[in-house]
Amino acid sequence: MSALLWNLVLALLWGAVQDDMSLGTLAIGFVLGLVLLAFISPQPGPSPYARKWLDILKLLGLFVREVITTNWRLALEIATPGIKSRPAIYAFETEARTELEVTLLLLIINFTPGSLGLEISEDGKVLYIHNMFTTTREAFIRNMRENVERPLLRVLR
Amino acid sequence: MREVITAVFLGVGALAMLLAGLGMVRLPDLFLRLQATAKAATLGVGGLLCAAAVNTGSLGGVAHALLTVLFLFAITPVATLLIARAAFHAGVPLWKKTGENDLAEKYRAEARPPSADSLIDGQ
Amino acid sequence: METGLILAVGMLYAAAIYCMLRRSTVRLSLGLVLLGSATNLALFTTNKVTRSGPPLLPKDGMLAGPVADPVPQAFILTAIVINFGMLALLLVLVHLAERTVGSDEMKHLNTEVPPPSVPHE
Amino acid sequence: MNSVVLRAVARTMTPVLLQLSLVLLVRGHNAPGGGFVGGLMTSAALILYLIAYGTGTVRRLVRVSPLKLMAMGLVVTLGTAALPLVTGQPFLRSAWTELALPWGGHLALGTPMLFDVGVYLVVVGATLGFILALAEGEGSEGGRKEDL
Amino acid sequence: MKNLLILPVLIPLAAAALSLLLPARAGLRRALALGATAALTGVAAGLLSTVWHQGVQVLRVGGWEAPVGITLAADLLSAMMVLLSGTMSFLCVVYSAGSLEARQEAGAHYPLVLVMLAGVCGSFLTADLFNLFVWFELMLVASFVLLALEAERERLEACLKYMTLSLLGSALFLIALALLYAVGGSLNLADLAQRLPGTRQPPLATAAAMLLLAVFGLKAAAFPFSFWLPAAYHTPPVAVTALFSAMLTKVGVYALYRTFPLLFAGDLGLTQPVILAMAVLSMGAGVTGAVVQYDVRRLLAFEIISQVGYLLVGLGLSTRAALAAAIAYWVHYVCAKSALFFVTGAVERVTGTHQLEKMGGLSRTHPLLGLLFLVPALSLAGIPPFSGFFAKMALLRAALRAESWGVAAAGAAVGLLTLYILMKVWREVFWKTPPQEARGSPGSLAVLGPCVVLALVMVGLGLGAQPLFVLSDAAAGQLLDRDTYIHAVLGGGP
Amino acid sequence: MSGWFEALLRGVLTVLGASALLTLVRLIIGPTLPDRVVALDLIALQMVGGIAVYAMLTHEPGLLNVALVLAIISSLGTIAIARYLFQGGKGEP
Amino acid sequence: MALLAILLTGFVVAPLAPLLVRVSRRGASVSLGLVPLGLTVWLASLVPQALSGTPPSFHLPWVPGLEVALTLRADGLSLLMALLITGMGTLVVLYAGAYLQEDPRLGSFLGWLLCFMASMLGLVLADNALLLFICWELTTVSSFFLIGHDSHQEEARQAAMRALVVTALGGQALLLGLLLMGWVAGTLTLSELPTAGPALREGPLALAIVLLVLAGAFTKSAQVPFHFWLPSAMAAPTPASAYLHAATMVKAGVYLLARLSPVLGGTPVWQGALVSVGLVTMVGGALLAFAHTDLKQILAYATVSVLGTLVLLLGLGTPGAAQALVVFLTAHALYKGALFLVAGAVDHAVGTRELPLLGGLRKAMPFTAAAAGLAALSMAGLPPLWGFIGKELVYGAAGHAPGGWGLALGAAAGFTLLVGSALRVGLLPFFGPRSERGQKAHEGSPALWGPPLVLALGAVGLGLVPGWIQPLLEGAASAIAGPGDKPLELALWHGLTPALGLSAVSLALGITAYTQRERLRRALVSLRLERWGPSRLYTLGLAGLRRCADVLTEQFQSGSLHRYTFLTVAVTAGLLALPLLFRMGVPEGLKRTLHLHEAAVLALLVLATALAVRTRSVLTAIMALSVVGLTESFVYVLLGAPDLALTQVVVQTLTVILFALVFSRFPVKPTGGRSRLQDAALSLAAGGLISWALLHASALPPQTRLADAYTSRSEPEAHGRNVVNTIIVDFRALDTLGETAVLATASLGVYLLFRPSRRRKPA
Ligand code: NA
Ligand code: NA
Repeated sequence: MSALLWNLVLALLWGAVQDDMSLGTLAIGFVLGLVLLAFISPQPGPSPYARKWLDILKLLGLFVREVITTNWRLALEIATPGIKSRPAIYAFETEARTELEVTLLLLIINFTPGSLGLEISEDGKVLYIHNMFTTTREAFIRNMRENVERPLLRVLR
Repeated sequence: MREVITAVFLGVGALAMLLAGLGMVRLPDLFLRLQATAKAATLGVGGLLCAAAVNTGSLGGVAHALLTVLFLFAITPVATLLIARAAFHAGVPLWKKTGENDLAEKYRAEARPPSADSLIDGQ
Repeated sequence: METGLILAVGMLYAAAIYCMLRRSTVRLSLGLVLLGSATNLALFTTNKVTRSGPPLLPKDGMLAGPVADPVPQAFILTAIVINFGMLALLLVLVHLAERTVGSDEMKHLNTEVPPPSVPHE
Repeated sequence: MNSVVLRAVARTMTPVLLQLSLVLLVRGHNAPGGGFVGGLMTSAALILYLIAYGTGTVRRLVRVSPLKLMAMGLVVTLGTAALPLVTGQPFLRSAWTELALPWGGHLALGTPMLFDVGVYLVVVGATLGFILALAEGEGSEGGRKEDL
Repeated sequence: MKNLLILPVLIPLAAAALSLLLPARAGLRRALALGATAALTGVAAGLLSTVWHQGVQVLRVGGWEAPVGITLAADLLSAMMVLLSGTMSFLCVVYSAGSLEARQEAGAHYPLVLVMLAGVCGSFLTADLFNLFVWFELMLVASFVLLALEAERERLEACLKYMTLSLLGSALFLIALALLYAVGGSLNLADLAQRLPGTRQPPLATAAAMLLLAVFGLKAAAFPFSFWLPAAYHTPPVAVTALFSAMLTKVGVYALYRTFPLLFAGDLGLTQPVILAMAVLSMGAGVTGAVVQYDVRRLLAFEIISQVGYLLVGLGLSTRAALAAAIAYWVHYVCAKSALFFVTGAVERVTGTHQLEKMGGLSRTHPLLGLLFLVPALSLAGIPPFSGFFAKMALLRAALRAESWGVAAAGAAVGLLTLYILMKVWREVFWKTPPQEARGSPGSLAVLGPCVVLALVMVGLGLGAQPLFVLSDAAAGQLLDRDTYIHAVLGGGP
Repeated sequence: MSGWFEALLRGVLTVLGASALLTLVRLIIGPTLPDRVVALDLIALQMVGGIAVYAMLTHEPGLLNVALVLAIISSLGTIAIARYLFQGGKGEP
Repeated sequence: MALLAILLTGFVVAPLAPLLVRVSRRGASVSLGLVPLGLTVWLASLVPQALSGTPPSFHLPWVPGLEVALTLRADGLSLLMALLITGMGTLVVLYAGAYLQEDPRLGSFLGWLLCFMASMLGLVLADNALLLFICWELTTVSSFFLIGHDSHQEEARQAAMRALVVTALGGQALLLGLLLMGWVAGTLTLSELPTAGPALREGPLALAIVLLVLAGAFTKSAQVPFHFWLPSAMAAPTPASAYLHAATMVKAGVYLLARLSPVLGGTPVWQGALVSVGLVTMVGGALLAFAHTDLKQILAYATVSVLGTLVLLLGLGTPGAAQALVVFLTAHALYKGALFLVAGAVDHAVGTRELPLLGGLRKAMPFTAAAAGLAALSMAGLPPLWGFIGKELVYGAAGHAPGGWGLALGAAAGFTLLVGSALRVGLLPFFGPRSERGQKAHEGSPALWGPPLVLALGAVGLGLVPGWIQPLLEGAASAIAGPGDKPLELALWHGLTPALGLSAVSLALGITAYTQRERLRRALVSLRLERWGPSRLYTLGLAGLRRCADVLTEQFQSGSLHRYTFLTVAVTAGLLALPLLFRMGVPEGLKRTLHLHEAAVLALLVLATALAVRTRSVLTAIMALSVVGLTESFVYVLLGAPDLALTQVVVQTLTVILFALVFSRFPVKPTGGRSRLQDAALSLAAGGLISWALLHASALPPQTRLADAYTSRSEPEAHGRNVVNTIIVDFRALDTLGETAVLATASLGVYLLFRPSRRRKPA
């Protein structure tokens, strides 16, 4: 977290010395700071801070891919006659533990087109997910696990 | 240039919104329609707001647009959970072609709250 | 827009009055909400400056073009808030009335009985 | 256990909303906003909290009872309004001062802003009063726990 | 000291806010209310004297000139009404102290009364129509709560009905304001008065006048708009009812008096006959309704409608004599009606009921109560030498001289019926052999004191009627002298 | 502002309007209350989008503020409805 | 000044009466009796001056703006009446002290009696018409309390109400009449009115004035058809009856007519009304007296008859008639007062006033019997009593009038019947066998038999020595009809005149009527006059009023909020339609451009509203309302009002939350659809009218004066760029102040109504 703060301070410094606090200037400052912080590391390879950013980028990538494909399918579904999808509701045992993790997981799941969290069990371990374009239960759970849950938890932990 | 980027965002947003509207009419059950709004609308509003953010270019504009998207992102799932749960309790039927339903198992054990009857609202 | 809006306002009034005439406290409160909306819009249509920008002055210098009349806006702002307060009060009354007589129908609450015809000179 | 999500969202979003409401209050004199909307937004933020955590928590959070908040607001508006009477000025006459900011520029401060703060307090107190009264009424009747 | 004009609003409002901030103790709230109403009465007396000596007084709130800012203006009528409200509210507070339970006193009764008072005084003093709307609403909301306070079934019913019609009235009020703003470009009374005559669309102004007539008629409980009143007035404690009768309906009448001579004086032909018709219908409908009432408070409530009719006669005729008579009638009537409510309250405390059938024999057991009832009752019926006689006679005289024979005849006939009704009450309450033994006591000095004071006022205004008529005549003169008011409100800088 | 861009903005507004009317159809036909709530939520979002577009059309970035508040508040309304109206004051959600 | 003192004394002493009674029951009436006695003496001392041509007068302004003044004037007529009032008053007060000795409310009775006396004095001494009216109304009020003295009896209460309603009805008419007179004549001073006589008699309002004044006088003086209140007023204690209903109050009407004779008299309407009504009343009253057996009832009807005679005399309007009037008036006061007091004494002694139950009391009650006999002879018009002189003058006046002897014959018919009544009242209780009820009867205290005896002896004395009162009577008569062409001749013997012949005949016939009294009575009773009489009319009138009130209440105050709302809207719409539909055409210059997205917004608004109205489910309606609210705020965005949009959207959502909170708690049944069509029609009409008005408003040229002022001054003077905000927190901050108070009060109300203690209240 402190690294992020440093990054922000660097961005502000960048803007302040140029006497230009506009959004573009600050953004450039932030990216430069990020690059700096990514390389200032005692260990070899990318710093933990940079790794975090990479994880986030990866998550985003997966996410965007998912958004595009399923939205496309959704669009086709709505725009063409007849409904071809066969929805189902699956219980999904999550590995997320903390409140924040569960919440964020759910947010991500919901933002993923085609799947929608409908309920969480009382102990918070099982998510019930409505899925629009499923083939099998196994395929769905695998997809959730690998393309949504793991990348998210990697970012968070 | 800025107008072109804006136009792209606008196009995506408008299309998503239109789809959401169509979906509301066309999709056969509540949960599918929930899907449509939760995604298409978020995408649509996101697109339109991003267009506005790009178009104005001011910090305030961007902040407003981002804040709005962020908030919607955070709050919509919560609403979805509450509505879905209420719908189940009320016995809102699923589309007949829906496949497996794990939630039905869960709810079978629970008693349906009596007050929920009033929710079924045949006009 | 203006003309269409005015016609819509008339329709809103009709709807509001119709709701208020429905003999149910709940409908009555719905009617009052509609009445508030209708009235606000009616105030809004009074002066013929429409589709102009908001009455916000730019940071430096004067206005570029015409702006909407701020006066009805100030009135409506006041009216909205007052209406909201009244509505909250009304809802509580409706609720208490329902609690007391077990119905939202006005007639069940009625205690204004016809006067007794006592033969007095 | 949906409340997990609700609470998490409420906890993160309420401060944002409160901040936003203050923005609306402060800049109302120059941009859309002002005491009313600011106050209403504050109440909205607290309602989100209420939905997630129940009325008791909101009461604890606000500390002052809505009724007192309202009365305080009234006293502020009335006081601001009556202040000019002391100097024989007309009621509600506004007074302005320009405050030079250390980083340059200046900030106009005036009694209308204080007046708006009074309005803000009244609105927060009043709307919160409505909601709390009704929500607590609901809680006590169904005999259910206050928190979700 | 122009700021004198804001004090009648500020004092009660500040006292209300303070009593909510301070601990909820009966004594504290009572003291605050007593102090505030007494101070208000003093201020009002000062205001009246200032207006009498120096003419129309004006306060440009915030220092903004009309019509940019809101202007408060006090002519004789406003000042008289403020003084009357102050006095009545003081007496009502005293009466409350004697008749309410400590629980009620420690509750919101006093703050609500004060808020209502602020709304009433604001309505009397403002020279801006939208501001009038705001004060109306303030007064209304306080009265709604006062009416519903204990949430018993009857009170809920009464409040729901009152509230529905009132809120309908508020909506109509705003439509009227919208039309007036469209026609005149302002809602300042003086500014509008100046601009309306030259407007391009006079019928639209007349439409606004008609709406205002309905709105103010609704507040005033003039006949076809009076339904809420008998439904509402018999449920709350007497202290509240008396206050309502002294203020609520009167504000409606005042608004008519304020606006019509000023704004629609040239409009003619249409509003005047409508007002007269309303006046006569109110007189008749109210008194006829009262004939069959056996709930004493409901009976008095019906009576209010007919008395409002008398007040409207002045406006309907709009001659100086008629206006003066109506204003004098107004003062008399507020005192008489409040006194009647107070006394019936004491009677209810004795008999434990407000049903006429269940009362009786009080002239033998409580002769003082009898006397205290008789004075306002006879006064209200226009029996000499009490205040009501001169007021009613002046009104009839003005009606005759305006050659409104029907109005004069109606006035006389309704006077007769009023006498019949009130003496019916007398017969039932004070003469009839009581069907059940009355055990209660009429109450302390705080209950009887206001009755005595008002009885003395009525005798005083009868035997010494001249000053009241001089004052009313001057007030009527000011009402008809539009230019002075317009000039005072618009003229000059702050 | 170029002509095509303004035309596009108006077109988008019209699309949003059409979409909102479609959504209103769902609100009207229901058949269940949750269906209607979902439709209402969507209409609010369409208006948020509409405001954003209108802000561009009129060069009033200040309107984005309204869009933000509308988005926040309408979601809050949906939650409150779901929470209070559906639960009927009973049971734990 | 003396006059003022005389007037005020009674009013000042009256409230002291209850206190005095509390001090000493026996002494009170004696000491109070000194007051009228003293006034009598005082008044008597004014007689010379009164007759001198410049009568004593007094003037004090009271309410100049209304022409009300304390103007007093004591001419002959006034003084004669005043002396009657105080003289009778003295005796009645003394009598009442004894008569009501056991009554716990003697004090209040004496108080009202004195109050009445003072009012009556004021009435006759007033020279200002409105002062006269004030006293007139005061007599009405005090008589109400005197009649209703025995308030535990339903009969007394009803009688009091009757008298009040009838006389107050006349009072209202009189007031209107007097006000009209004052307007036409330009003065309300009675002594100045005759100069305006022509204007009053011939102006366009003459008829109205005469009819209104007559209505007042006829009700007060119990003329047919208003006479019925008088017999029922016999429920009053006898002293009150003697005083009010024989000697004084009922004469007020006659006095008024006499007073106004010089002003309004002489016109055909006046004469015709007075003569005809007087004649009918005279004969009718005398006839009805025979139908009754209760002493007081007989006397009451006989009084009605005499009042008719007096009115008839006024109608004749000649100086001779006026002379007859004053003589006959005094005669009647003396004998009728005496007879009433006798009736009271008998009642007091025997416990009944029913003739069949009375008889043979002359030995047990010799003084009373003597008083009764003398008074009855005076009433029967036998010489040498005062009544005889009066009657002769009446015949004479009638004979000399334009109507001629027809009138005299009519009068004779009346007198004939009166003779019969006089004999019944004066003889029957005292002669014949002693009745069972009267076995233990004995003479009461001197205060019970003294006053009637004094009055009866007065009748004898005046008859024998009429000279000393002649100047006063002449003065009184000339105040009515001007100085006569021949002086008043008060003698027992005028020679063999036609009048004497008539007297003899009527006496003979009267005695016959007396002997045939039972047959006559039965005949009258079998006619069942009360079924058709005005008394019945009065009852029917009240019932009609009640019925009318019932219907009105059912129709308008039915308790149905639906009806209240419906009527309110309908009336308002009607009012609005007057200018809108009849004075305005189609608005011109409306803006008709409508973009597609705007059309969509309006469609949304309209459809959502329609849904809110149409749906049977309240929850759906709430959803629809939300859409309406959202659309509204979008309209604000479109039309340049972001502040409104913000506020509306937040308020709208909070409203929905409130609805959700409230309606989550009770199931709402779909409501029934009574009178849908009617309601829909009204709603559409109202909405249409409002639209119509707004369309016209929007067609007007824009008003930019205020808007320009605010936009140009907002930043430099109010230091804000958001003009709406500067308006609400600075330019028009007072609105905002009030508005926050509204919100706070509403919230306080919600809190109060919903606090925990209230919530747990069982249903
Ligand atoms: Na604002
Ligand atoms: Na100011």
